[in-house]
Amino acid sequence: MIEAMSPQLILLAPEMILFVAAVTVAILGLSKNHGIRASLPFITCAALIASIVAVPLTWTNENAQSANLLMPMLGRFVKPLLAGIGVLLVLLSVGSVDRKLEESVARGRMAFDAHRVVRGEFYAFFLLSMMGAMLLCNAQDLIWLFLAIELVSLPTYIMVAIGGSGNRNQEAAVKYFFLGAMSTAVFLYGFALLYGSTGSLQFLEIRNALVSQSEGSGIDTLATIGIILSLLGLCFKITAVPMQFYAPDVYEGAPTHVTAFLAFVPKTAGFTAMVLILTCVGWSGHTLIDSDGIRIPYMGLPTPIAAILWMIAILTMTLGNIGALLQTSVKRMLAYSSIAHSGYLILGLIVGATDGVEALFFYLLAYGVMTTASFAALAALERRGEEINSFSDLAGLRLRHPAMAWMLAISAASLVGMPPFIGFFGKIYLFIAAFEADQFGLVLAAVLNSAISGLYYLKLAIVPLVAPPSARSEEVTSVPSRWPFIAAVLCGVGTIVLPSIAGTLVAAARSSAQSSPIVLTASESKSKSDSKTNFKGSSSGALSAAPVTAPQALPTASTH
Amino acid sequence: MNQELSSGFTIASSAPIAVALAISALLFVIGLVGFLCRRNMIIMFLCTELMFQGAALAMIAFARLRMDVSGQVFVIFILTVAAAEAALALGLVVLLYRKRETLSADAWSDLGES
Amino acid sequence: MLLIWTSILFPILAAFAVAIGPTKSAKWTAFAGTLVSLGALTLFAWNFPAWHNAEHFPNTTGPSWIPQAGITFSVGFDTVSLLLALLSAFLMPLCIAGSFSSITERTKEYYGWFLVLGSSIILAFAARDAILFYIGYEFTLVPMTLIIAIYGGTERRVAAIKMFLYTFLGSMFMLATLLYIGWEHRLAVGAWDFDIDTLTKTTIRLPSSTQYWIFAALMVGFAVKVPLFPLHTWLPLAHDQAPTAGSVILASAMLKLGTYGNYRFALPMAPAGGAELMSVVAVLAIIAIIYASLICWVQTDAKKLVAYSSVAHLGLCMLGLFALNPVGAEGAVFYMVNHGLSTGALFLCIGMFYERYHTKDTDVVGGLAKRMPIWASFMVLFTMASIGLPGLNGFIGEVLCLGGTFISEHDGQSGYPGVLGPWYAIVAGLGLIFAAMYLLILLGKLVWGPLREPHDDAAHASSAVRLSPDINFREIAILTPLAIACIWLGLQPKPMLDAIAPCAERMLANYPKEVERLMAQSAGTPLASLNNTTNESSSE
Amino acid sequence: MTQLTSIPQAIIAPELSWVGLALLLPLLAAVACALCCALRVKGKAAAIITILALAASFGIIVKAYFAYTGPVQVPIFQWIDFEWGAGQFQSFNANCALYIDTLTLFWMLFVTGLGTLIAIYASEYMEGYCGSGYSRFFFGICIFLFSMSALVMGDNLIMLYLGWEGVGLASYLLIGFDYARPAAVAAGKKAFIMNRIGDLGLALGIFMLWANYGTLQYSELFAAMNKGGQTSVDWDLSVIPFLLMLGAFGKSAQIPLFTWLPDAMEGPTPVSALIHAATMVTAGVYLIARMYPFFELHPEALATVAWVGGLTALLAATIGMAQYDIKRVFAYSTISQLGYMFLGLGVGTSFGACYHTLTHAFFKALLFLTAGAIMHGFAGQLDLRKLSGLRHIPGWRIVSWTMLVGCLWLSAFPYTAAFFSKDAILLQALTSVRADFRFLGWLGLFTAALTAYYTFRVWFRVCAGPLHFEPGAEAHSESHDHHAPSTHAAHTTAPAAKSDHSFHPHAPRWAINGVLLILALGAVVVGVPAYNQAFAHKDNWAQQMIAGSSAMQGAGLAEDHGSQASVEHPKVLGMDAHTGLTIVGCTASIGGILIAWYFHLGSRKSADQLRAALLRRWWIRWVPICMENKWYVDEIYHFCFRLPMWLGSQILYFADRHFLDGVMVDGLAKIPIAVGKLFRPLYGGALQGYASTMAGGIALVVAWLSWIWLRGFN
Repeated sequence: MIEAMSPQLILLAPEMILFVAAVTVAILGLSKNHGIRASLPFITCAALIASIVAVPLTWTNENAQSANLLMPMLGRFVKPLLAGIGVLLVLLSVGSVDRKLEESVARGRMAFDAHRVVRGEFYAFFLLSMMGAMLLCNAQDLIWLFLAIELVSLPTYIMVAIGGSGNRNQEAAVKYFFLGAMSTAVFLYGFALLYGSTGSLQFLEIRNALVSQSEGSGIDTLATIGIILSLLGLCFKITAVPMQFYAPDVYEGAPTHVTAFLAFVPKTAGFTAMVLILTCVGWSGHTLIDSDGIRIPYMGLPTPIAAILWMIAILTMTLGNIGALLQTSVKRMLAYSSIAHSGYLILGLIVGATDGVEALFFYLLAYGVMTTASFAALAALERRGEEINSFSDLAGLRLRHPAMAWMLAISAASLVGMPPFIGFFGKIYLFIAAFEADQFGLVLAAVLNSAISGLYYLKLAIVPLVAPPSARSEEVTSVPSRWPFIAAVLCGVGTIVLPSIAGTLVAAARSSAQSSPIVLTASESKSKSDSKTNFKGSSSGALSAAPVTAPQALPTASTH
Repeated sequence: MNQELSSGFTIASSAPIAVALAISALLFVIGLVGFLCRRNMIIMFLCTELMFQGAALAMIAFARLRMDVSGQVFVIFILTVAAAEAALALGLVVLLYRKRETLSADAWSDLGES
Repeated sequence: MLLIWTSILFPILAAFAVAIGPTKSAKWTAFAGTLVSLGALTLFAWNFPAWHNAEHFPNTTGPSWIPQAGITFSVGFDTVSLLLALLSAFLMPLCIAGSFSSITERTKEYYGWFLVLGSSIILAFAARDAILFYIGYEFTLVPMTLIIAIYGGTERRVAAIKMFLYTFLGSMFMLATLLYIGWEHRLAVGAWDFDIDTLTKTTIRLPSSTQYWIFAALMVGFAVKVPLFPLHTWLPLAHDQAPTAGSVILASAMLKLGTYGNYRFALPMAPAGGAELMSVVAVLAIIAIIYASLICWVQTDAKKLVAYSSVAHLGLCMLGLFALNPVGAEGAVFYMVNHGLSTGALFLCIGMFYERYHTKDTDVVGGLAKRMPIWASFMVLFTMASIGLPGLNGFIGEVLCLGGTFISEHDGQSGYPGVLGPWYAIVAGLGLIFAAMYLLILLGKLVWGPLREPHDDAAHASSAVRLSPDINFREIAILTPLAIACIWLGLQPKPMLDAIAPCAERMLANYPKEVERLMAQSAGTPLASLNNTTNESSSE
Repeated sequence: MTQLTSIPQAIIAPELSWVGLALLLPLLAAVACALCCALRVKGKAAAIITILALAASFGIIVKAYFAYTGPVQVPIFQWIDFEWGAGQFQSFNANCALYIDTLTLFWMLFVTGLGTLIAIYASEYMEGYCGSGYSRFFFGICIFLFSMSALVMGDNLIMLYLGWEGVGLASYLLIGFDYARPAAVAAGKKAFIMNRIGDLGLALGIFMLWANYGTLQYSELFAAMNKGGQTSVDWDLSVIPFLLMLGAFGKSAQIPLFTWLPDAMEGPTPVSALIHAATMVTAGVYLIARMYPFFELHPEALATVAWVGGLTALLAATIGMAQYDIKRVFAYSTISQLGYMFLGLGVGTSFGACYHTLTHAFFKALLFLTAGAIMHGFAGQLDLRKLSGLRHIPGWRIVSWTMLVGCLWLSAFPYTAAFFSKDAILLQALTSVRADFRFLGWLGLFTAALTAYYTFRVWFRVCAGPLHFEPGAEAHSESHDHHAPSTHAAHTTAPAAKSDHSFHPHAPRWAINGVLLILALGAVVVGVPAYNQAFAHKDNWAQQMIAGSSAMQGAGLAEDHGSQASVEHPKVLGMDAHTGLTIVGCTASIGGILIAWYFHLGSRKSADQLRAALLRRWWIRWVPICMENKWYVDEIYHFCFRLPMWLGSQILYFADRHFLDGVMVDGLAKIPIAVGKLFRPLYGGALQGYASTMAGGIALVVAWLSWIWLRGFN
């Protein structure tokens, strides 16, 4: 049955699994039986693991070829990454969704009332949002991109609202929702302008149109504004400078396991979307095969887009790091740190082509593991039923919860870029990519910023390990369920062990970063109408000519 | 009316598309300004809807210009997503109203750095 | 190759064993761990083939770690790095034995972190891949910060945080430069490769302006670790607050990472830039000598005094390195080893009397010769060693460093013209007088003179472990190997000097040409004649 | 440049390595003493070991003297030895090897000889410390002798430097022997630091030599000089003699760096006798004698040496006249006699200087040991106002008469050995071609008179005159823990009581008396070569010894002058040089003695009256005051060097802590936080606040884009 389905559909197998799981989880959430309700997170995990397994099975080369995607191997790396971290994020949330209701039902104080139970919906939305992020990788056109992004963000608004108890969640939800809606409108408008100037919604056609424009007198202004607006809209997702103000409040307000989710999944989705859009515009590293088969180097991002991205990167890094210095609340500080890390990641975007994107994905992997480690350590602890928030709660944590204290220290060390941990290798590889594109200024800024980040990450490491226990930290107890503890330990071990397989991870990231070569047939500049027809033929032909999956040798030394 | 679109897009020559674009930009800006100024959360949501419509109008204008149906398909999807968001927004607003008995967005500002 | 990896990884295994094992046996497992690591290294050194040539052994590149970035697991020693690794491996068991009585709570963590520190230091010395060196170099910070922050003195946390951030900023500069060098190599050859020798070969060919910046940035990165003059303020605080064993390892092994970094990276990789900047950096080294010696003179706290003295001593060591001739370079490397031995021993002695009197202030406690004669004799020996009394190890390092600076004039006939000159050596020589002054004042207060003991004997009695008034057998067993090493190196430096000689000459291979070019530039002779010499540079 | 008579070339003679034993034995003895100290040996084992070792090394040196054929280089083991190129300037070798020539033997003879004698003396003198410091003392003595022999016998300048610092360490350890007394510790520290300043001069001189000649071995250096020493004009060659001079003056306590020697008297007397009178302080003279040819590198070098020597002699003599402590007087007299030796070297007669060193070593050691005996017997009493008429006490006659012999020799009484050695120096000075040397000669004569005066001031005060004495401080303090009660009369009397019957000074036993007699005999014997030359007209043994070595170049000068003298018969006061000088010398010393007899034996109260009279007259008041306060040299050093440096380092320490660390480092860390506070209000918490900032950001970007578009357009 699988061969019958067209290649595009086969590639969507993981999403299908998640969707089915979402529906089942939503329904099971209403069952009276406590056991089933308790098992919901594990069903979600099972679905995610199934989707991880599905990817290598379905995402074979031929499918990728025939799927006519802009970045054929993108999903092969991003989807398992999302699902893998997703499993850890689910483990974080075990036992904390609907906790008060479940406890009162368990103690018999309240009869089970299907209307009030939220856990089922929470995990359903979790899976839906994850599905949205995965869909993004298969995007072929702007509509698909828009729908996937909305599918990622809408469930998150709800998860923030229903994830925990207390009015701080609602405030975070309202802020997140409204600002999210505004940013959606912005990038929608961007898409509209882009469509206007290039005349098509298909990525490949947009790319060809933009490339032919750039061959001529450069990308016209409408397209530039369109791209910039869509990038700014997506900056909301990745908490980059103009749009990052919501992050501290939402990360602090939302329950810790939801914050962990927000810190990773929307960010990955945002970056994947930006990669897709910028691939349309075309980086310097793209392989251009003109009519008689000669590779000509493409001169890269038009200056206004590159300049704005450059500004966004510098400002995000600096504001993120500087903002974090003043915080007394741990979650707020981690929010700023995730802003800072987005700044480093934009570096990968600017470098572009295969090196930048590859470094971006590898750093995303590293970032995902270490941020989830720190949030997991926080999620595994609580003080009088509420979440850990201020540093004084963590003072002298080593005495009562040594494992969690060490996990915090390890994640802090990895976040700051201390060598043996994965964070260091992420940063190193990012800097190497930046050097490939002669971005010395950016590397210097990143180096300076990670030195500044040392100030607050050291506080995060030293306070639990060395500071004497304070009155508040005496009352810190571990969360009833031990799964967050296991997730934290898993992430901690991950940051230490992953570097040993860094080589294979980088290779996987490299293959996913390949974008299909731009083919400029002689007839390209002729009228728009007939380009659509011969385009199909030529592109598929060209594709077979330059087998995408062959691990490409490093791009020829770009002109320096 | 199928003008050849030279690579350089000149606004002046094709009046109707310019008018449509101007209106959509206007819509977008009005939505944005309304979103910033009005305190009431429902009005704020309506303003975001307005911004969506602005984008949709621009999309339709370009579809018309390009004689390409995919623009309109996109608009349909925009509407559906706007509807989804409306449902979600109102659910959220009701939840907030029950908590704070007010619809003003300023009630919700105790997070953040004083 | 296996022996190297055992000496690096075994302490980490021992650290796990300590973490898992019972508290009581923690110290002995740690001790055994360090002994095994030392044994592996000495076995490796025993049949080390490259004692008399400048080659690395084993010079095969190891398994690749991140092939795309050219980072490999290649380890190998040349004589200089082997000597320094042996020094740190030699001091590790002594430190652990030294802290048996001083560390009473959280002992498992302490020994665990100590073992990790030891292994990362040896990794830094053994690394032949720039990034692997950086990993070893950088990771020493984490255990050191924790050791100081947990087991240190009163304001230990401030000292630990300052040390971490200061060194972290410095090493970040260094990382950026290493990557830039890798990038220049990538431009020249086409692929990323971080092997130190290949990087050196490409950086030599770079234009002198780029080399200028590379040298400056590397120098800043390493100057923080070797505390050169303006960047040294973290060291006295760290030493003052660190536990005894911590400050021994900090003084004798970690500071050597900075000087070794200069020896391995800054000097050989940027000869053109180096030649220009050499006089500036030498002036800094001299200021360090005079400045730190003067400050030592007014110190009352014994540990701070020895800390500032190591700033002065390493200033002289760096001066020897900047003399750009074999005498200076060999003297500098010899000085690194000696400084590790004598200053490490001094810290151990101070630690021993601190354990008994719980104060480091020489105004309060003094005249211990009466109470602790054996300790006093060791103290006198090690002070004389660090003053540089002939017959002990300090002297030879000092003589060679000063001698090197002396003959490193432009028109020196030693075949290695340099940028310094007799006046640099004369001013640095003043440091010798001050060295005698402040160390003797320390000796005069601590050892000689009437017996002064802190009157609050309660502190004396309360120390958990009742220590005999004079140093007991364990402490003597710690100090005797150091004393023997000091005397042996003082009387028989020849084998070590011969071992260092080829490496020093190889490191300085490009400098004579660069200095002549610099002189020609400054003298305004047309560069054309010299240009052809630079591009067909000597490729080893 | 006077034509250099070539210095005989040393031949490598490994078979003479048994001479190395003279170097090795003291080291082994030192290790043995250290073991005794560690094992807390109670008895006098350490003394016996040391005496045997020193006697054996003396025997070896004597055997070497008889087996001596010519200058010999004996390699023992390779110490610092490496080269990086073939060229002359491309190697640095300083191996542990010996350079034996007549100068070395001349020096080693009296060093080991005196060392043995003084070790015997010390074995009894230090009985009091038997339990607690005895072996540590002899450890110091052995270290000293090892370093001294390394210094003298060393084959290259680095071995000399090793010995140089070694003797500095030994003097530091021995001065600060009684470490309970802070004064002793401070004196030890002062000695070491002053020496260290001198050592810096020496070290720089050595480096200069190495930089210019490429080698540090005497044989090669002299070979270079034989080929015609370059007295080039460029500064780094001509500065070498001055640097070596600085080292010599530091060690031999000359003008700039002499204040440490009087304070070094805090150490036990055998130390003062051996180290600070006979052997260590002569190291400076040895250095200049050994490196004599290099002092030709600068025309004025030798003149400076002469001037410094002459002025020091005068200064020290003036201070010596006004001291009341016997050991201080002898310390200043040592400085003054050393001044003479440097004068001799400066004016060109290295033979005169070396011979005077020999004679001085004997009689000064004798004087110190007698002072030590007095101090030992009278419980630490050394003030010459409180001791009188010692020779009348039974058992003290040997001490008094040997002291008389010492004083006669010191004041250069006619036809004593010292008279001839001082005469050789003054003859050379008075008959020299240069006017300033002649002036220095007359200055030396005047100082000789002063010397005679203050020497016999001590003798007449202490030994002659009515019998009266007061015990020193140690008798009345409770028995020192390190002074075994047995040696002192236990009964205590009020310190002020003048009655002498209550305190019986215990006379020195055979060890001290025996050594004193031998030394007195030695002082006489040492004069024999001079008597041969003066009366039997055979040439002087010492002159031959010096002539056969690198100091030869100096001796050559003497003959030239001698020959010139015979040609022009330079007149001294109109008479022939030799006779003239003898007459003047006799008048000076006898005159000094008579004046001392009048003031300190004839009418003692007239001395006090004279002093009071001088103090009354304002224009002469400063003379006695300055003399008694040692011309305030210590205070000057304190204010010119020590105080400003101490203040400077306090300021530096403050700056390091607060400016460099506080402002720079912490300030740097505070910048990001300050900037962070700047952006803080943006995160106020209001939803619309965030929305407006975001919208502002977007508007900014779009505005910038359209601005570019417009600019691009027109």
